[in-house]
Order: sequence, then C-alpha cells, then structure tokens
Amino acid sequence: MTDYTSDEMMTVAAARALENGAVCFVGIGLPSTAANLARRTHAPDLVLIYESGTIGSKPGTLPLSIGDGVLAETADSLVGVPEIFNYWLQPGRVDVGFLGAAQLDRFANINTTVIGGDYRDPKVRLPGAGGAPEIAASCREVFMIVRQTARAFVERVDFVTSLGFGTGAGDRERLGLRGAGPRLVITDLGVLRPDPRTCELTMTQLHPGVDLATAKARTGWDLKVSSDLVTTAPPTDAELAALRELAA
Amino acid sequence: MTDYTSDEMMTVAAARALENGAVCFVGIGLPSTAANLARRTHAPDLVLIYESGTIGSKPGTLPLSIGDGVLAETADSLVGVPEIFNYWLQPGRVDVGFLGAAQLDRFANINTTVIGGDYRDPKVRLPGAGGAPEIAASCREVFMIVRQTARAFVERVDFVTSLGFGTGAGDRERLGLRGAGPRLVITDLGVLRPDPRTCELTMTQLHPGVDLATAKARTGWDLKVSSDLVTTAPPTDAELAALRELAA
Amino acid sequence: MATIAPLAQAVSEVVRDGDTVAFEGFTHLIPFAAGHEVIRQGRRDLTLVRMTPDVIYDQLIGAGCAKKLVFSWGGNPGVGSLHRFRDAVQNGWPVPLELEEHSHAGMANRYVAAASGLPFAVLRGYVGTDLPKQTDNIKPITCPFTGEVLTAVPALRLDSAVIHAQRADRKGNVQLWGITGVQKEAVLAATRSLVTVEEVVDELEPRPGAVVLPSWVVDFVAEVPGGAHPSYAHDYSVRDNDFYQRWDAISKDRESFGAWLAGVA
Amino acid sequence: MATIAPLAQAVSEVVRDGDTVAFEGFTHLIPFAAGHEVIRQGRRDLTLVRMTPDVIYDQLIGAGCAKKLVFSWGGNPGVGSLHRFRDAVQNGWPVPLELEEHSHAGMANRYVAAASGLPFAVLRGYVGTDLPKQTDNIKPITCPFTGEVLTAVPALRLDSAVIHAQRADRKGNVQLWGITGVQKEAVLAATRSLVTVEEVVDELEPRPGAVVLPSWVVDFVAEVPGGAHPSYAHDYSVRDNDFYQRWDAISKDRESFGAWLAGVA
Repeated sequence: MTDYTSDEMMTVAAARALENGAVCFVGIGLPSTAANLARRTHAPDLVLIYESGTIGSKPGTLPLSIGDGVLAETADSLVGVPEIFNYWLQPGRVDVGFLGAAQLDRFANINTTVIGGDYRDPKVRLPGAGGAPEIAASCREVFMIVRQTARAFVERVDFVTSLGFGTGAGDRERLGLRGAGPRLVITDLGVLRPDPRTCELTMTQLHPGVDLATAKARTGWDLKVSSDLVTTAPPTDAELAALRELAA
Repeated sequence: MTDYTSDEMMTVAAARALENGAVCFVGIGLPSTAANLARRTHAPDLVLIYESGTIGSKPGTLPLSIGDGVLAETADSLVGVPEIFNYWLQPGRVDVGFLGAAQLDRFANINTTVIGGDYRDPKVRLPGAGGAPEIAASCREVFMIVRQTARAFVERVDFVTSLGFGTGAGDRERLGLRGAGPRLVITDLGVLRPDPRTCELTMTQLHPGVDLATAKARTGWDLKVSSDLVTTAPPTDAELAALRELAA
Repeated sequence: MATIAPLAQAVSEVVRDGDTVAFEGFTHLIPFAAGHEVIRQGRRDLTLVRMTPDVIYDQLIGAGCAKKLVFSWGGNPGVGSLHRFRDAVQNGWPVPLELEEHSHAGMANRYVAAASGLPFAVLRGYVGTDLPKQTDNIKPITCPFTGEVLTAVPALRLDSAVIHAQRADRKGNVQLWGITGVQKEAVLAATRSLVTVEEVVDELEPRPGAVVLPSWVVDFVAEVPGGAHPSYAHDYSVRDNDFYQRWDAISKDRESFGAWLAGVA
Repeated sequence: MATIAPLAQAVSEVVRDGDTVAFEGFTHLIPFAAGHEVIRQGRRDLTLVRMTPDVIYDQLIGAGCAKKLVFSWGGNPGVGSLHRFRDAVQNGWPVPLELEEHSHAGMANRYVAAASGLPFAVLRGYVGTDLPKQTDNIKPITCPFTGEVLTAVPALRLDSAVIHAQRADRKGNVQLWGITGVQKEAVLAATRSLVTVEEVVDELEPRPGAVVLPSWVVDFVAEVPGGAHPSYAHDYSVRDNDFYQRWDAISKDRESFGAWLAGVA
C-alpha cells in the first residue's frame, strides 16, 4: 500500500461520502478536490454545480478558482449567477452542499467572517459569507471538510456566517429551513456526525493511525465520541492515484 | 399620387409618430406593421422589442405572430419572457409602448377582456390582457392604433384591462405609475391626443378627406375637438411603396 | 435522470386527472402532439395554465379536459378569437370553465417564483386595472425599505409541465433555442415534467441562445418529430400559418370541431 | 447609443468621486485595466460594490479610492486573504473602510431588483445567521398569500458600473460569453456604464452562451485588449494564476504595495 498524507486521507474520505448520481453544490478548495475525486472514482455521474453558474461541470484538472474556464467549457448548462442561486440552489434541488470553514462549533455552525474582537473591530477579518449561508440552508444535506484543530473547532463560533444547528436540536425547524443541515464533518483526523438527538457533533470515525486523544486535543469543546467508533479504510491505490493525477 | 386606403393612412400616420432611435415595445398586428414601416422609412434605428423576448428585431417581412422565427433571427439580443418584462419593460427603459385595443374610452383606458354583461358572464369574451397592462404602465409614453367606431370608442370601457388616464388628470400620478401614459391615439380617421389639462382624448388631427361629423359619429362620447385641428399629410409614394412591400 | 419513453407512456405518467398542468411555448415550440395525446387519454378536470392559451388549449378545452384556465392572453395569434374557449366561457360547453386571469408580466413572475422556490413574486403590475378585483391572487405588498406599495402574485406551482424542444441527448439532457419563453421556468415549477423533442442525439452541440435543461430536472423525454405542429421548432420547421387560419373555421361550431376531434382519437 | 472612446476618457466620464460603483466579473472578465485607470485618475470616496472583491478591489482599497465596500466574499481566490482589504478594515489604512456585508444570494438578488426597477428583492436567505444584525439592509418580509416569513434586501442601485467583455460592434452592442456572472444586472442597475472589450468588430457573430447588451443600455465602450488581466477573457486569454499568487507577497506590506502602485501611475 502506498504512503499517504492526512490531507489525502481526508479528501478520500470526503469523496467516498458522495453518492453516484447526487447533485452537489461545491465550494472551491478541498470540497472541489473531494467532489472531483468522487467523480473520477466511484461516482462518475455526480453532478457538480459551482456558484459561478456552471451545472454539471466535468473538469479534467482541478480548477483553481470557482470561475475557471474549464468549469464553463465542460458544463452541461451554463447560467448566470442570480439564476444559479434562485432557480437551482434556493428551491432545494441540490442533494449535497459541500463546504469548508475557517471556524466551526459543536453545533456545526460556520464562521468565515471575523475572528476575535468585535465585528466592527475584529482581530482577524476573514473573506465573508460567499454562497455558504444559503448553501447551508437550502441543500438537502451539508457535508463539511475542515482540518481539525482546537483553533478551528470551537465551543461557539465568534460569528454565525452560515447556520449549522444553531443552539441545538429543533433550531433549524423553528427557523423554517428546508435542508436537513450538516450530516458529515470530514477532517484530517476522522469524521464527525451530529448526534441524532442533540445535533451535537460527535466523533464517529477515526482515520487509520489517529488516536482519540489527538482528536480530543484538537477539538475546542469536550468532544463526545460515538459508542460505535469505527476506523476509516485507508485510501486504496486507485483512490490515491486518481487524487494525485487530479492535483498534478 | 397613389390611391390609398384609410387603414394605410392610419398605419402611415402611426409610423411617422415614431422617432428614429427610439426604443419601442410593439404589439402584434397594426402596431407591428406601423413600427416596421417606420424602420423602413424615416427611422432605420428604431429599436423594436417584442414580448416574446426579442430586442432589436429587424424583420424583413411582417411577422404574423409575436413569436415568429424571423424576430429571433434578426434580434440584437434574445432573452426569456420573464426577463423581457422584468429587466427591459418594468424599469422604464422603453420610450414608446405601441398598443391596439378592442375598446377604448375618453380617458384612453383600454379594454381587451370582456364586453357586455358581467365579468363572469360576459356577452363577448375577448383574449385578455397579454402584456398590455404593464406596457401601458411602464413605457415613457404610449401610442395606440385603433380603428375609430362608436362601438370601440366608448364613454367608459366595460373593463379596465390597461390603464390610460383612469378617471382623468392626476390618476396615474396618484397610483404611482412612472410612464406618462397615452400620448397619441391614431385611428383610420385621424389622431386624438389627451387634453393637457383634463387628459380627455381630443381630436387634434383628421386624415385627408375625413370630416369632423364622421369622427364625431364614430365616437361614443361627446368628442372634443382641438382649436388647432390639422389635416394629416397624405401618404407619400415612398411610404405607400414601403408599406405595400412590407405587407406583401 | 429523465426516462426516454414513447409519447403515450410519457403522457400517462406525467399528466394526471385533476392536475394543474402547463403546456408552455411562446408561439414557438408549443407541445401540440402531447396535447393531442392528453385528449386521446381522456384526462379530465385539468387546471390548464398557459400565458397564451392559443389553439392548443382551444383543443383541450373543446375536448372537455379542462375545468379551469389560468392565463394572460387567450386568442388565435394573428387570426382572432378562440371559439372553443369562448363557447366554454359564454355557454359552459362542453363543461363550464373557470377563469383566473393575469397579465403576461404577472404570469411570467408567478412561474419565476415557483421555479425559485418562493411563495410569491413582486412586480410593478396590474395597477389601476380591474384585474385585481377578479381574483384573490393579486395583492399589494409594501417595500420594507422604502414604503412603496407594489404588487404581489403567488407562485404558480404546477403538478406537471409539458414542453417541446429541439433536441435531447440519450441521457435526457434537453436543449432548446430560438424564442425560449418561460419553458425553463415551467419545468422547474413542476413536480413532474415531460419534454417532447424533434430528435434524440448522441451529443448536444452548443448552440447560440440555447437553454439546456439537465436531465435530472426532467422526468420524461419523448421523441416526437414535428410534435410542435402547427407551431414550429426553430431550425426544424416553420409555423403552419394556414392551419391557424383554418382553425378559425374548424373551431367555429361544435360540429366541425367534433369532426376534428374524431380525427385526433 | 454607446460612445466608443479611449479608456481614460471613458473612465473619467463614467466613474465620479463619491459614486456607488460596481466593477463586476465573477473570476472571469474582471475589468482590471479600468480599475487601474480609476487609480490613476485619483477617484476618491467610492462606495465599491462587488460580490467577490478580490485583487481588483484590494488594489483600489490600497490606493485609497474607497470609503465603503458592499460585498459578499472578499478574498484572493485560491490563494488566501486580501491584505490591503484587511489593513483597511483592521487598521484604517490608508483610509477607514466601512463594510456592508451580504451573502452571494443576497447580492445577486439586490442586483436583480435594481435591474428590474424594483425597490427590493425577496429570497430565502440569511436565516439564523449573524449577518442581519450588522446592517439595516436585511429585513423580514411576509408572504401576503401564505403568511410565510422570508427575507428582503434592497435594490442595489448603482451610479456607475464597469465590466469587461470579449467584443463590441461599432455601434456599441456588447457581447460576452463563458461565465457571465452578474454583469448584465450590474449594467442595468447603473445610471452610467462602461464596458471595456478585447476587440471592436464589424459584426457580432452569435456565440453559444453569449449575453448581448444592446448599445442603448451602455454609455461607453473602450477597446482594451487584455483589459481583464490577471483575470481572463474566455477564448481570448487564460487566468494568470501566477499573478494572483504573487499578489499575496506584493500586497502583504505597505511598502511593496506602494512600489506596485507607483508602477500603475
């Protein structure tokens, strides 16, 4: 078996979570890499939507931006930016919204706006919302891919840019959101899933060679662990080859 | 000078009213004929918009329907039907809305819905509104082309499908409409214009050979006549030739 | 993913008794063949939705398929009145026809709202007209920023939508061009959809002005060359203006219409 | 009708001190050359509007042209942060920068409302987030038919809009294709508009996926080949990803940015 990095394991685990034929609204960066890997391996009919207006893109190489020409050239349909949000995302046509995050909390709320200090006088100003608030609200479910560190995995995000489960079970329903919200958080250490009762993110899976103590140390809250904790199957040679070809 | 029909005089008079370079939202039938005649004579840069989504159509022959292929093939830009109403008509980008009518009243209100009886049990059911209510509301000004008969030119329309001046001066402003409303009604007998003070349609122009008694007899209200009543110049040979070529 | 199926099967799966259904196409690409199949299958109690219910709805109304019409302009374009529509409205023949009447701008925005998953749309429309008096589906709405009063119309959610297009590929991706009207919106507003196409091809070559509906928002595709006749399919056929003229006589009385109807079944 | 003019003249006519101005282009077709001309002309107190204020706005902000930014995502795509944007927000350098922050869906709908001549737009958006707490420009609105509560955002009326396109003809009709973003909406939302183009041609041949803006909604066209660099123009150039990478170092401190700025002027 080939050696692999923790980022490769994370990307492979994320790719595996995408079912063939699903419609996936893809953020740039890690989500795009994982979605394209899925398309190159077990899910050739995965439909990729990018917020630049490309529906069914089939890029041969990884796009560096959300608006690379290859996304337009290989799309089944190319539409304007208002249409992609209004006709395609908003009505709940998308199965999976695939997002990253700068900061994430125990109820899977996402912060990509400001860290520390006040909104008007922040310690760190992040890029902001982009398409994420409505992706998190409207997709049937949301997958996240985030490197797990105690700085990123916090008890409570400094700013809710995009809603996960708010303060816990029932919040999404009370707010009238149609999508089910985050179902998977894939990290470089393993996979977290919301507890079916409380919606609190719970470690349900560890990647090979990762111990629970590390996962706990790299989580900014008292991390709960599933009683059925499983170990991720390591990347296969085929998965690694496809990923490395994609990234080349 | 060539002989001509009263319909030809009407169409020529309507065509003359359109300035070169104006943007004109055109209904099918008489308005379309007049607008295309204008484009073939003094107004080559007249921009024709049809509600089927064609912007800047330059048909070589008269379209028989609002959605003929030639309108699409010769357009500068082709857009969907929601866009033509929302981005192009509604914001007031159009100089002239050019409409016909089944029934018209002294304040230039238009009825194309029902004649006689009740709305739910009409004597005659007409086609309905189409694009006219918003054309009449949003264009900078409205021209109408209607054959003048006492049945069509009534004191008060049975149903207000599209607003002219409502019950008189000030109504459009009170309702917040942005366009100035009907400025010209071109008929087979002459031209009516709203009185600048009362907005009542007033005969300001007669076509050659038409007498005032005929105009009054073919109007269902006590027709006011301008003190500056003028006579329309007859169609030139060039105008008639262009019109007949278009209609061929 | 769309299923490619024969017309009769596709219609029977997509259009059901009692449906709120739109057959769309703005003069161009009107799905006449699918309409005739609905007549043959004897669908009843349909709420027919269409901006311009022209000859295709005159046929469905005359055949007794409809209980209600939601529309903005009902005429025979370039010819005159729709006699079956008038007979239904004025005389309740063959069955009474309830009307809900809008403007084109209102109808287009109602489709847009439904395609967008919103319950309503906002427009500058209907102001000063008698149209709002005839339906509860036109209401004022106030801008929360400026206080200005505008008009709201509810989303036009459809049970089913039927359109005609030039081409589909074997996966069921659909491509149409020329005047594209509100067909995309109608399909996206519907729970079930059927697209009849001039031809099924291996590959959809890009075309200027083309709208592409991905296979996963279409339920059925049926290959029906000439399926828009007497309407037309840009680059495939021309509008049969003679038929539209002839329809005036065919539809004028119940007997001649009956003879036409017998020919469809 | 659009006037075809040199870039410097067109910019000076279209973009004025104190304007609310959008330079749009979604990764693709970003009007960088026009932005640099604005820097050279020393425009001040601009309210810069853009969904994705990437390197082009980092440059304008660093040059001191802006007093406010209305946006939804401010980063260097695929690279990281915008250092001049951060320096302005965190340290008020070279001048303080006020922020108004939205989501992409909110911004896109604000443009649509302005292009449509409406005072506001309705969407399912922002719900449950902290964004509405930071601006008065996100409010609830109730559907008059269903009672459902949705979100309203005000129209984004612009004084001026600047975009880049592949081609214009000699009359000033503009054609762009590939990823077309919100450029049409931005132009239609603006009182004044400028389109820089790769080339002015005799005839605009139809292209798949092309948006055409008729001359009469465009004020100025300027021929600026490569005017989108380091962004790209589909079928004319490719994105200069190296420059985006290099921008990280150029913009990181005020001195290296100053050197870059001196090169623009």
